Amino acid sequence: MENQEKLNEFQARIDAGEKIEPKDWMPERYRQQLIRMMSQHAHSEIVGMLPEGNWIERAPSLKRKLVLLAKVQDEAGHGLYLYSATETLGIERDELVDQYLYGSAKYSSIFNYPTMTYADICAIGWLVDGAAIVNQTMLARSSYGPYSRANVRICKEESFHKKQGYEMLAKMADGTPEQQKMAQDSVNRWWWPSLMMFGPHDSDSPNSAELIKWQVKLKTNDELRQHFVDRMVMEAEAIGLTLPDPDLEYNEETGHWDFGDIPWDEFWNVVKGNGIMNRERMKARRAAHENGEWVREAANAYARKKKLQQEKAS
Amino acid sequence: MENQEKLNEFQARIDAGEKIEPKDWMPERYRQQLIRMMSQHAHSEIVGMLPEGNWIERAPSLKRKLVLLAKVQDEAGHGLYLYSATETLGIERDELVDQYLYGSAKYSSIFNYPTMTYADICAIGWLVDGAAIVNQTMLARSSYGPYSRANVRICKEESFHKKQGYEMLAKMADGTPEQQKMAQDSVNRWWWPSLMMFGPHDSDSPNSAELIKWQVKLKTNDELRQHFVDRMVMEAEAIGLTLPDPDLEYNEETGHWDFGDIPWDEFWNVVKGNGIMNRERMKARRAAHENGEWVREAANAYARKKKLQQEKAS
Amino acid sequence: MTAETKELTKKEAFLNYLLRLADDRLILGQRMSEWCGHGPQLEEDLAMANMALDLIGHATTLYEYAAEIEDEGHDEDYFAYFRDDRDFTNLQLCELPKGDFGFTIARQFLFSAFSYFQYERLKEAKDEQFAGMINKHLKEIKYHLRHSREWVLRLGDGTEESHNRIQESFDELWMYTDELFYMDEVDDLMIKEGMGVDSSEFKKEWKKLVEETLSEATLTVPDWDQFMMSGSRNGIHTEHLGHMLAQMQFLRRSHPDAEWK
Amino acid sequence: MTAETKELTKKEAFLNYLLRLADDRLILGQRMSEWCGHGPQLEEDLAMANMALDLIGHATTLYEYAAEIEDEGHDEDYFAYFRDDRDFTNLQLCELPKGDFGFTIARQFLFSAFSYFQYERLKEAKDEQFAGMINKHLKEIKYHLRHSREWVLRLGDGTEESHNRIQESFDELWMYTDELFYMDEVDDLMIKEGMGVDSSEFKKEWKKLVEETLSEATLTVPDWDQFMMSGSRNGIHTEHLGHMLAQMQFLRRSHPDAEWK
Repeated sequence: MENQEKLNEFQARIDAGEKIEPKDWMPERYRQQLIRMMSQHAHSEIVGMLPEGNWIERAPSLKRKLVLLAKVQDEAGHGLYLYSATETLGIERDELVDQYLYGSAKYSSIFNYPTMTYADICAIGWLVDGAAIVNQTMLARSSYGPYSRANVRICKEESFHKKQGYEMLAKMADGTPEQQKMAQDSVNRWWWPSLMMFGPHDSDSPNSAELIKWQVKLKTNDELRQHFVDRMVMEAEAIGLTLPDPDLEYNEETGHWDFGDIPWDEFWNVVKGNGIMNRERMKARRAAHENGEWVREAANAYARKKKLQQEKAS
Repeated sequence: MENQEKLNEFQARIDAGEKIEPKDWMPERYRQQLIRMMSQHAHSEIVGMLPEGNWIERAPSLKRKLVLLAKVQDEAGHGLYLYSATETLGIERDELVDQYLYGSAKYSSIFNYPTMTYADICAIGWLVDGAAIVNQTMLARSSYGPYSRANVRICKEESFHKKQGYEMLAKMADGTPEQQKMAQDSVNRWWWPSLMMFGPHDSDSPNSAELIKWQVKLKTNDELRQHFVDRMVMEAEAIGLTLPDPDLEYNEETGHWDFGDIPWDEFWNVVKGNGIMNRERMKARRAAHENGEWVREAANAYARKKKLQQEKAS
Repeated sequence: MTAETKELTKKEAFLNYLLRLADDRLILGQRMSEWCGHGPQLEEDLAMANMALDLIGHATTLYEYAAEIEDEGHDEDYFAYFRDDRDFTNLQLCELPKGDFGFTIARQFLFSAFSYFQYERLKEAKDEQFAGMINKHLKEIKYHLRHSREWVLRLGDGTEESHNRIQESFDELWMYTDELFYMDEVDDLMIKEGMGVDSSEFKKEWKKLVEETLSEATLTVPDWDQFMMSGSRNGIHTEHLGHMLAQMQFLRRSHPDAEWK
Repeated sequence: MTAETKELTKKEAFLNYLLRLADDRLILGQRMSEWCGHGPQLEEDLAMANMALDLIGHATTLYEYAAEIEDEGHDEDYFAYFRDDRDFTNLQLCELPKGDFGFTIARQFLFSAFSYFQYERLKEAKDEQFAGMINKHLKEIKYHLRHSREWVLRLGDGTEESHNRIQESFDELWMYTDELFYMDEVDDLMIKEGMGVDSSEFKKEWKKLVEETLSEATLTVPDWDQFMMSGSRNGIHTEHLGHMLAQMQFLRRSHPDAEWK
């Protein structure tokens, strides 16, 4: 079978560490999995602007306001080049946006938690961007060229965001009693959700094996999660904050930190769209899209007119 | 001429201090003048809710929040019975509301100034309600029965409002340096506009003579204004606030306080709809009216259904 | 890294109980007061200002008593102005933005119906001062219930537009209703002391009133078994509360030494 | 009861001049940042976050210099977080709610066009540090001007709806434009010292750019002779500013002793 031959050839390229580029042949399933993952990644960058945008107006210093604005700007940028990268797989951004606003496409459910205090902004920088980096560092070595390159770029900026969040959280943990309380409270609320960002246990993750075979992902959810936990335990200690897991314990044998049971019920609930802010996020994004329709239409109409004028002139 | 006879008879009743009641004969011009004055009074109560409503959310103590809410509630009530009183002249409330939202009917231009600080709420209570009371105390003796009675009731409540505003302003004038500054600043901004509430100089007030002849008004604009100034000078002194008029001086001869030139340019500008908040006020009221249309329609539809059901049942 | 739980004292439970009642009313009253000058008709401007006044008035009395029970030199304003959103224990139901008139009415109806059954029982509390204020507020709650119920009927059985609008509001609000019946050790202790009510006792009655009203209003009762929100009694809130508190507390906090009563 | 006026010192004038420039940018940037995550398309989310960042960045630099000039131990945050709305001297134009995308664009265009002409002259100011920062910001202002101008053309000459919408926005904004050219003794002294610009010098150029752009966008230039707002350079504002400041300053003021940089 020619198809099996092509598949073998494809797998050989993957195994040899070659990057797959848009014009290369690829299995339809590979394409579909990438579209799903990449667009979900893009949607997440976009929705991620909302919980952070929630604190721009109220940021407690001009510097912090600028930092937050720059971060949100970066996220819009990530969204843009992730959509572009996804478009190399032969699907239009409009369709992708439609799938997530009105269809079944997902975004990272972490953004369905509310940012209740300014410390949440710092905790997001540290934990959520921290988790994202672990994931994206791996994805930067993904077999699909455009996605790999997008993640290289994203990782660089995310590292900066994580650093800023961590530093400010450290300052709060070392600040007034109210600041300390706020910082610890944020970590208490964001710790488990950040662990959930790596997705279900490997045993409950049906796509994993295939994605790893194709080197779209290079590690399993549980491996990534463990890597994250090991790192965060040290970082938390360094700034004097406590992670809200009484079962956290260093395992001499494995050289890793063991941790308690993740509240999977909550995870599945939030994934199903039952997060405290889920409905609000979708409402906000749909409103943005729908209220912007006249603007996009105007831009298109104007571009058509100008094109016509140019054609006539030439 | 019968008409002249009726007019004479009407004037004689007025001169004898009798009240004119809805069913009594009255000159068309008397009716029209009253509709204009009374509906303007009603509209003013309604629009007056906006600058005060602006501070309900931000009132600095629970007590002050309750006081402000009660005041705004009273104003809605005044609006309601002033509209009812106006309806006795054979015009529907809907039409009156229409005239002011989309036509040329006016409301007191004092409400086109913004309430910039909480002290403005106190200054409004003291100066604006204070001026209104001077006016309404006179109108409580107006020749038209329903208007006269409405004003009796209104005056009672307004006096309470004025007292509350004055007391809080006094506390601020005796409070922290910031409170003192805020209080004085408010008085500086509201003093001249409150003088303008009595309308143009008698010489520029074409309706005055007629209204006085009919005892709709019992005093001229300038008389009322002088009465107000005399009173306010004393009250300002009592709480240690300065009125922003370097020409204020007691006149031994007249027994009154002389005061400086009123900035009439500003007055006419604001009357013409050029107050800083004029457009916003109209926008807010029109939006309230238009966004409420489906509610009023539903209430009417429901009432019709219920009536029909009752008729069928009986 | 172990979490220790101290035994709840009666005083702490009562303080919490009062604050939960008060927070609901302050936050809902604050939302209601946003209607000032923006109501669909003058009569409703009056009615809504009146309900806001009642709600915030009740909150004030409850906070006053809380301050007395707490006995740490705070006054009622302390609880309203100097706690942060993580300290507020009001229902998420109460903090949601006011929405359109139908949304405000639907929420008020659900809340007032609950308050009615709750206060009918709470008025028997074994604390004279507490029972006294509950009894006094009950009269006003009855009015809120009647007023909002009548509007549910008018809007539900009014025009097609009003029917759809208020149906949508109930659909949106539904997942916030389970929290009304949330109980924890605070309630348990209060019930044991003869001071609190077991809300599970009247859940059926409340549901019946709600279902009958919606049915009379030709509305569909949303699915009771859908996912329900939780957490507000422990200070978990939507992002809306923080913005509201910023407005509400700003002036007071900007001048902590000033006197404003 | 007589009012006394002290002679304005050069230092006071410069401080005021810097604060006026900075306040405009902070308040407009704050409004712009409200678009975060709510723009009509991703490219504009990016562009608007970028403009907000520029504006607030410029304000920060100006406040820093103001603190240096004032020399009373304040920092840039002091001016942004601890002054009240009566102290803010930003144009009313900048504080108006963000409106729809067209309103935001129309305002940005009017403001950026003014800033462009103003900065083109200010960059020659006889104060190296000041001229230096103006020169640096000018590059970004040119981008704001180009970006907003292009959108004025697209919306004005786009569809009927977009044409009508942005026309309405210009109509609404018009009465706030005269204040751009307001001058008083602060400006006079700054001009005298070779540090300020006489805005009447480029009013014609500004008008021309505005009129030509509107005309190219098939829009009607509103009446220049209508009533124009005034007062903001002396701290007179609409009711919108207070609400914005409550949000902006709340957290910072709630914790006056905390460090947040």
